[in-house]
Amino acid sequence: MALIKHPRMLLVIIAEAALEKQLVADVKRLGAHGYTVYDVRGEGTMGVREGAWEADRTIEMKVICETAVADQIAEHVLAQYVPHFGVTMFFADVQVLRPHKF
Amino acid sequence: MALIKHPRMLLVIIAEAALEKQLVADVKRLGAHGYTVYDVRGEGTMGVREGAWEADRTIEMKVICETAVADQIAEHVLAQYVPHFGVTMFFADVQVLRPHKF
Amino acid sequence: MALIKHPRMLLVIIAEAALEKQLVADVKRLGAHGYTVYDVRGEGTMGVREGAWEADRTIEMKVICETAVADQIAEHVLAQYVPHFGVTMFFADVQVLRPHKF
Amino acid sequence: MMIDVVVFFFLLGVFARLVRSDLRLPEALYETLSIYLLLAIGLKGGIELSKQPLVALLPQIGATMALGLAIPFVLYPVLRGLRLSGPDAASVAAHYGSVSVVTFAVASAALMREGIPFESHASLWVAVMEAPGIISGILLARLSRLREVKWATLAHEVAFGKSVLLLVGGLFIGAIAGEAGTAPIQAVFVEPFKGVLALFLLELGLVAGGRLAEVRRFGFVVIGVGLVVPPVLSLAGAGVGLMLGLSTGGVALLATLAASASYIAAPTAMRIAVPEANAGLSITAALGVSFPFNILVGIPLYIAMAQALTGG
Amino acid sequence: MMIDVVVFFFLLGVFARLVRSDLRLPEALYETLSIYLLLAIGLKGGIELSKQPLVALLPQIGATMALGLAIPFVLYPVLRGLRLSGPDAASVAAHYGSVSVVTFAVASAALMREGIPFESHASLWVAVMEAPGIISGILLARLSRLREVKWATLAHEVAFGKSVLLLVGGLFIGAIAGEAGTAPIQAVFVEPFKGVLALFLLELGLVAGGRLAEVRRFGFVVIGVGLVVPPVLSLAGAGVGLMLGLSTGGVALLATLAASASYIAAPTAMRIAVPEANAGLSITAALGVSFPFNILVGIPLYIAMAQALTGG
Amino acid sequence: MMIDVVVFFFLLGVFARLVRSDLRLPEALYETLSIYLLLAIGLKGGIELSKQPLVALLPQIGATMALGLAIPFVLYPVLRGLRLSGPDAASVAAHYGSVSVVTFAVASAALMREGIPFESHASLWVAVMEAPGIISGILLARLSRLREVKWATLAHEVAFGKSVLLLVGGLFIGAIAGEAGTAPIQAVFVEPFKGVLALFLLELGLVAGGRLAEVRRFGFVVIGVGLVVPPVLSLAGAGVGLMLGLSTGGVALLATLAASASYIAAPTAMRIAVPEANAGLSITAALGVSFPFNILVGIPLYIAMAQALTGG
Ligand SMILES: Nc1ncnc2c1ncn2[C@@H]1O[C@H](COP(=O)(O)O)[C@@H](O)[C@H]1O
Ligand SMILES: Nc1ncnc2c1ncn2[C@@H]1O[C@H](COP(=O)(O)O)[C@@H](O)[C@H]1O
Ligand SMILES: Nc1ncnc2c1ncn2[C@@H]1O[C@H](COP(=O)(O)O)[C@@H](O)[C@H]1O
Ligand code: NA
Ligand code: NA
Ligand code: NA
Repeated sequence: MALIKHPRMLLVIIAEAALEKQLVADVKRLGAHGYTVYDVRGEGTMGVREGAWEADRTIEMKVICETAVADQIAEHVLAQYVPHFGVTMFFADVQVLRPHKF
Repeated sequence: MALIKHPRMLLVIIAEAALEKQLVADVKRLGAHGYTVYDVRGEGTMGVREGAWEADRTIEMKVICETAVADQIAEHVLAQYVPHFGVTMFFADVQVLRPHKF
Repeated sequence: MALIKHPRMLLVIIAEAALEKQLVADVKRLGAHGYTVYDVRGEGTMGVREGAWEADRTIEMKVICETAVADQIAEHVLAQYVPHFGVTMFFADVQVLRPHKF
Repeated sequence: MMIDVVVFFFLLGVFARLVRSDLRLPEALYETLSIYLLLAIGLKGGIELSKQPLVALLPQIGATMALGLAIPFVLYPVLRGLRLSGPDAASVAAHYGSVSVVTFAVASAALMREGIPFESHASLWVAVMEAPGIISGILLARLSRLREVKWATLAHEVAFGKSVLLLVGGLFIGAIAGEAGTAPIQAVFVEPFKGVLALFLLELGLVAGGRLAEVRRFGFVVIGVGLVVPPVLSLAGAGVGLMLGLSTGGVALLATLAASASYIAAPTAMRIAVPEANAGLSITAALGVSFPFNILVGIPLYIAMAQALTGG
Repeated sequence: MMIDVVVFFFLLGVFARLVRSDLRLPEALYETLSIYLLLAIGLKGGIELSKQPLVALLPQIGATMALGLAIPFVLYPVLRGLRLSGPDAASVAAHYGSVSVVTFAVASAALMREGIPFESHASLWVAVMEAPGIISGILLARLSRLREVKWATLAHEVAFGKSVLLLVGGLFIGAIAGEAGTAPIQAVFVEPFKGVLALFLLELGLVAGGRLAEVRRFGFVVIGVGLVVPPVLSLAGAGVGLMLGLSTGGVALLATLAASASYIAAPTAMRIAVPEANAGLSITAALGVSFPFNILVGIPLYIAMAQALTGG
Repeated sequence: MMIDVVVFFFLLGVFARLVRSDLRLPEALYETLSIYLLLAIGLKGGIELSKQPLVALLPQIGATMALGLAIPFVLYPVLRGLRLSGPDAASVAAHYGSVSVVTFAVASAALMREGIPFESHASLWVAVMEAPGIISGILLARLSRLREVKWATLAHEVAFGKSVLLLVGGLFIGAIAGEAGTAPIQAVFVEPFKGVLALFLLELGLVAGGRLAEVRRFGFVVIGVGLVVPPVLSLAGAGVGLMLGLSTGGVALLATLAASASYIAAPTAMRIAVPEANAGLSITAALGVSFPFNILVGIPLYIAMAQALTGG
């Protein structure tokens, strides 16, 4: 019954769908072993985004990785995309069972 | 490399899709600066909800905000919707980089 | 204003869509009172999964429950599905307001 | 062939659910089909409206609207007598006060197949009868609770809700553009209509099949209400049809509309307006019992009744 | 024009993938198209069934079913000989034991274009041949592992899985409603068939194009299997067709069905039933190699062979 | 009937937004409709191309391409003069340099309804004019910033982006398969065209209606640009049409293409290539102001102008 849990960082990036391709390339380049994406809608400082059509779509990306990797990705996103794109990011502490995987 | 992370609360509300419009108005009125919504399916005490048609759809809403705001939203949802609607809520501690944004 | 929050475990399982039916049966059998599912896309050690067609779809399942239940589900998934299927799992500590519900 | 082919698609859907098949229609398809059907029905009625003076139709508009408004007030006390709570009774009453667009479409198809003529502007009645029953239902729920009603919001939700908007929008476009103006879009909105209806019935069969388990849960009340209310209401519909001097087919259609229960507009509206009502109860009666009853048994019955009543 | 226009849509899809275009079809569209094709093919066969006594078709049903059941047992030892693991060999064998509905549709279109007649109930064979190969494949996987098989669950999954259910459901509806009964829905289920097939081939081109990278990864085995197995199996199919005394077109279709590999029902079923098998291997052979081979090269070949064999 | 019926669907969509209806079209439907329209327009042009020697069309290809390339260079300084930032001016210029496929379709429908003939291969111009304006716009943005341009990536994005790929893919398929080869898919890609266009306009009405609030936010600039730019550019388009010796309808179509602003390809491309530009500004001008202006007022105007200029 003794599951050993290992701490990892969950980085969540909510961003304009136009960035998906670049974000995927970025997180892989910066050391993440995987990512999960899905389509969302919402509202923030850049206004309502309903996702009814191409340029209005928003995605949410989850990356589970080491804190250092998460930090690097976040820094890159902050520098590269936040100035001109609608982007929301947050970190959460999570635990995983297979540490080598993340 | 020193990213400064600021604690915030993530409030997640899983609810019947009929509530989406009202929840959006509520979270904005109660002080959230943004929200993210997407369509889910699932099961709980109110039975299976597959989302195959209008009245059977479920949404999940994420709000990142200060703890006080999250508490107020949660209290409102608890009082207003929980008695008659299928609603699941939970809080998680997260960290953000741009504290003014949330 | 004194909302009492109770700690619970959030277990997130990202897996091939072919497993959805079995995972639903599993989590209910192992003691979860509910679950939430949605469709995602992503990449991991098993390669890119874009969800363009049936066998390429991925789902994400969220279960909020007691730690013991989460552990049991995780152990079952680890033993039963991880050897042959693309599966990612993580745990996060969350708080709920209605402890009897989860 | 007694049964219309589209009904078989409904049965296929129910069957798939009963044998626990993994067959599902994507939600986007469900939405697309219902948008299509509402627009197409509206357009069809509008094209016919373009051919006749609207003023001559005012009595029909008034009478069908009154019928929709009245039904819940008649049903409510009966349902209360069956020990339904106030909100539940009001919600069920609202579902039957409103109408089912698909049941209407199946009935028109049956009439056309059997060569029984009916008023070409019949879909105007559908558009008119969608909302009133819902309004009455909400009113009943509020009266029984002495809660304040946000009438402005409510009127807005009902008048500009997706289904009324599409039906009325289609009516307007059809009425303004007329037969000639709509000719280029008939390859989409007219010819495929029945095929699309078949697909939608497949989906409704899947949904209705899923509700059969609920029928057991809610027990006799739901079965009783779902089976008895439609034929009774069909009498009221037929009566109004006779009063208006409608054709045989018209009487049958109005009987069908009265007998049919909404499962698109009503559930959504009632969920917000009367949240205390058990949504499963109404939808199970409307979609799990009355809808199959109407398309399998009711429609032939209402047509026979209309023939008997009009001597047609 | 040698090549059917629908094949160009497949090539456009492959091209889009190779040049890394951002073209994607929404998943709901993919599901909708496949539901449509299965229903439409079933209906078509059913309408023809309504015109002839079912009993006369029993030999065909028996023989095609036996063919589907037999194919995996023949392929399995060969694939094992190619050093595929037990589960992998069983899974690949199951894919080729089952059939590809779209390959069938492309072959029928080719026959129609070339004016070669074939049995009007041919889609009955598709419905019959969908499941048996999958069952044999699972059986082989289990025998090689001495693991217990949940036959009840398995039979259920296969018989009521979405593709068999839609094909057989369409067959039933077509057979009961007949030509006249289905007339009003033909504007949806008959006339647009080839156009919808074109869209589906665009999507399959996108998917197959995405698998070309995998072809390189799996190497020679996948290419060899994907190119050699179809023509060999087509001989078996043609043989059964001759034995049954089918028309030239019928022999060509049965050759095509035998040669085709499933990429809808089989991958889903095998993923659950034989999880140890590498899903990428089977699908790459079936969809990345054999499917393009069949629609580009195989079908003309099988037609020529059928003509030679039947002297037609 | 002056106004084409499809325009009413646009107005219905705008109305629904203005009254805050809950009407939404599923995103999968939006994507499906735009894939369909692009493919169908391409196919139509391709079928016509199959009937004539391509070489004779080279002057038209060259001239329309040059027109698309030139427009942003003319607009940019004017927009800068209106106090738009460099990136904003470049982005708006790119939107007007490219074209709107739906505006083109509405204009062709209007010509057909009024019986004014035009070049049957006109959709070739659409395919040719989609990309150049975007490239010029990006070039302008980079020149004004001295930032390095990744031309390889950019060329790839534009040439193999979904809309150009579908248009050109359709052109190729139509040109290769020809009238006879595409006959079996015309029930999907030809007859339903206008009905599908109507549905797409309903969706665009919803989107454009949602941008009306933005019009107020951006104020006079957006209204001025959105209303003045199209008629001015239509002159340039008509001029090129005259130079090429096109028919009356051809001149009207080229005027319309020049006057129209892209809201599918351009926003996506500019968002990535010129992220500093305010995406809301361009799309509001293009879709919130110029698109409704063109389909309601502009197209009749451009047709009248073409008739005056060609004496047709
Ligand atoms: N406080 C918030 N909580 C949750 N989601 C948010 C929040 N703020 C923004 N978002 C999401 O992030 C997207 C981009 O945010 P923004 O850049 O603020 O417009 C929005 O469209 C929302 O989906
Ligand atoms: N324990 C749980 N874990 C995750 N999601 C849940 C849980 N319980 C309920 N849900 C979700 O919340 C929705 C409403 O819950 P309920 O009110 O319990 O029916 C369900 O349809 C599920 O999507
Ligand atoms: N590090 C990660 N972060 C987020 N999601 C992941 C990660 N690794 C894998 N996934 C998701 O889990 C699915 C299965 O993972 P895998 O078994 O590694 O192929 C992938 O398709 C992704 O959607
Ligand atoms: Na009714
Ligand atoms: Na086969
Ligand atoms: Na232009």
